[in-house]
Amino acid sequence: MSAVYIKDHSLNSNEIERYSRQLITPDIGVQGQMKLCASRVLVVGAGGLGCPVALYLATAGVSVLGIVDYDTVEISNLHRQIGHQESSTGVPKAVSLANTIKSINSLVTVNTYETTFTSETAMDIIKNYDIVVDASDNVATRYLINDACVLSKKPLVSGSALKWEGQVTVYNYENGPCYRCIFPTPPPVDTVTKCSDGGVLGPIVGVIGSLQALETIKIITNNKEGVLSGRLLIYDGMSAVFRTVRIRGRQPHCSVCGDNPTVTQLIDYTEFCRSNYSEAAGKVDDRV
Amino acid sequence: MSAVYIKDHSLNSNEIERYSRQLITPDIGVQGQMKLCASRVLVVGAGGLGCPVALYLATAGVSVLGIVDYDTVEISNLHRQIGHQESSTGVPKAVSLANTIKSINSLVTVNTYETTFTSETAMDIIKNYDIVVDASDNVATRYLINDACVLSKKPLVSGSALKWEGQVTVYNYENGPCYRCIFPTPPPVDTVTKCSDGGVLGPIVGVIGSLQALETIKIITNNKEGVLSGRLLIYDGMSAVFRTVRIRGRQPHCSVCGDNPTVTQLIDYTEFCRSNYSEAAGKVDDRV
Amino acid sequence: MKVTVDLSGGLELLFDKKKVHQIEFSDKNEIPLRELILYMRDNLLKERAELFVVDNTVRPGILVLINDADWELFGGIEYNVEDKDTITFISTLHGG
Amino acid sequence: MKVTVDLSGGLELLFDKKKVHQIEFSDKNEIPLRELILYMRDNLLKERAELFVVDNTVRPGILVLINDADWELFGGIEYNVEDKDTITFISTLHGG
Ligand SMILES: [Zn+2]
Ligand SMILES: [Zn+2]
Repeated sequence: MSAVYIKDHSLNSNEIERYSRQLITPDIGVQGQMKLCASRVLVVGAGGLGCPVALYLATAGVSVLGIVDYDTVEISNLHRQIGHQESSTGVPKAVSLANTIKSINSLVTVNTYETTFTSETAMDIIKNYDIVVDASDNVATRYLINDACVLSKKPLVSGSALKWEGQVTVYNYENGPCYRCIFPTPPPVDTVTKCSDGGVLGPIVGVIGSLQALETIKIITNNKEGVLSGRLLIYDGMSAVFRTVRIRGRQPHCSVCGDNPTVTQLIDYTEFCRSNYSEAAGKVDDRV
Repeated sequence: MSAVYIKDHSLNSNEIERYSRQLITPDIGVQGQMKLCASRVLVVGAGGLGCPVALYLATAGVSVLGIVDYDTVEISNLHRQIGHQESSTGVPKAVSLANTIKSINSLVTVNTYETTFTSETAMDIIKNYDIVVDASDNVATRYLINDACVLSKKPLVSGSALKWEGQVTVYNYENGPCYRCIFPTPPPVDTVTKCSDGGVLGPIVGVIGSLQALETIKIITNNKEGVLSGRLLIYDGMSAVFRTVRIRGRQPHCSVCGDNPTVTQLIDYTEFCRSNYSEAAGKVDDRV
Repeated sequence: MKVTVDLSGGLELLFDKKKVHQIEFSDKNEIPLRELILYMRDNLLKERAELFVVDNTVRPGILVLINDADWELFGGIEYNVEDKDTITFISTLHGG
Repeated sequence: MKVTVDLSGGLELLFDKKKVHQIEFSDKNEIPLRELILYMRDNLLKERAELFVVDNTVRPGILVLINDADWELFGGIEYNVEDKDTITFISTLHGG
């Protein structure tokens, strides 16, 4: 009011102190930090990928972080899921991860959804966020998240991991491809290996989850050129080799993001993929 | 004693349960998990790199983890140092990170060294460990760690990061090169940018620290072929491109690991590098 | 002609756990990609062919790269593989 | 001849913040790497040359790659740069 000096930013002194090393980083800057401090990100999955994604997004200062996970913490999660503690065994993963986040950055608002992400719940949850991160662990959820992002026009930062390998890309960003553009048909159920069968190493999800957090930060701070859209990052941890390869653009004939989409609302993805919204459960057939 | 079935491993049921998803991973297996559960790793630095390195090594089940850091936790660390909490402000970083680790994996023994890693302290600390991880933040400490590893014959997993970039390699492993083989002369002081000046993003140290943890696991589990020795991984986070490039082997003329070394005990690295064992402090000259 | 075949995402398990295969066709200068895929199925892959090929093309969930770019950018299965090309088959991962 | 010069680790800040430079020498088929480095110093780098070149070679702390491999494997500064080579200059990082 009476101040002669008009500051050109909306960061308060707590934020300036906390984010000082980040806001001096080139291509972030005060403007980028302001965008981060106003952003709303939904992370689907609070497991191996979701932990580093949520931790790094929270510490970077996103305004609101949503975490969706129906599952509870088990001891066998802890070798790779660094956002949970032994004392959280039996606690919903979304709550456990939210508590860890609050202890590190109390400036962030965390919303937890202790529910399965389904065709019934997805759109209602997603509408409160700007960007969605796929940190899920099964095929049906991946198609569901993709379609929900296309239908609600949100960019999707997708990561996946198994054993010593990982993959990262960004879908539905700036007229780029969606998951269905690349994979119009779900894989045969027999070809899908789950982490509970094939195993996975903590540092592999650490690398992939960190990469997902960085892509999200690039989208928020409007560093468009660098975003992994139309490109796929493939990581082989054993040989320590990454490849960033060019993939097709948006497909005009895509059934969800194409010019004449046939999928105009969410469908039953467990039927479409012949598998459940859960890694732990088996095929749909097994439920009988 | 009375058991007919003789188990061919030494893992107890707590370990089997906790590490189940890891020990079913190819090239780890029960034998690899036993090696992990018998390994002793020293992490120098409990900052941006040290946090993910120590967290992923601890959750993977190393037997003893040593953490060296003279510094205390500040709010401005928390945007990238995910092993500390707001409530640990003012607490020694080594202690803060150790407490976080104990809450996640109480099976791991953590030794903390709240001291500057110097020519006087290095050899005495290192002798208790099999592998050393360089998660430090300054030139003098990097040369010191290298020489200490060569003189005590331990492999060194080196990572570094600044702004949007990072680098990882393994030194002094299976007759491979050491840091001085590649960089015999320290860089001019004016050419070194510190994180406190240039900034650094959390996910960048997340990626690099996770990669360091994975290299350490490969060394422990004897996956020799995959180890990043004689190769350097270069990461540009903004463009989302990694390159793994071939670097020179061990140099017969290297002053510390060569055939006729001139450095046969630790020297004064602050003098050698004209800078301090600390990012926060400036050049040696500034101390006057 | 020589072709390098890269396998990742677990597909290498079907091919003797080898991630890189060098294939030589001494009597050819080029080969339709479809033929290469069927050749791999019939000669390199010993069992469970349906985990690699369905309806005479790669099964859903496999991304094919021609010299590090999506095969869709080069006509997909109609591409003619040339000497020294690298063809990569990536099984997409779903875990997390 | 055309040479691609890649800069990383902050070195690009000395060269107009551009990480990739295409340099053409229309009158040459090859050029000693030392000459290329001095050419870069004199033509592309406007100020603070000592952050790139010291004693007629790259300063300590810069790793040079020739087509993605350490220049020491190819004779270091005595290497003769050929048409289409990529020369990479990496400033080593020390932060953490
Ligand atoms: Zn689409
Ligand atoms: Zn050496």
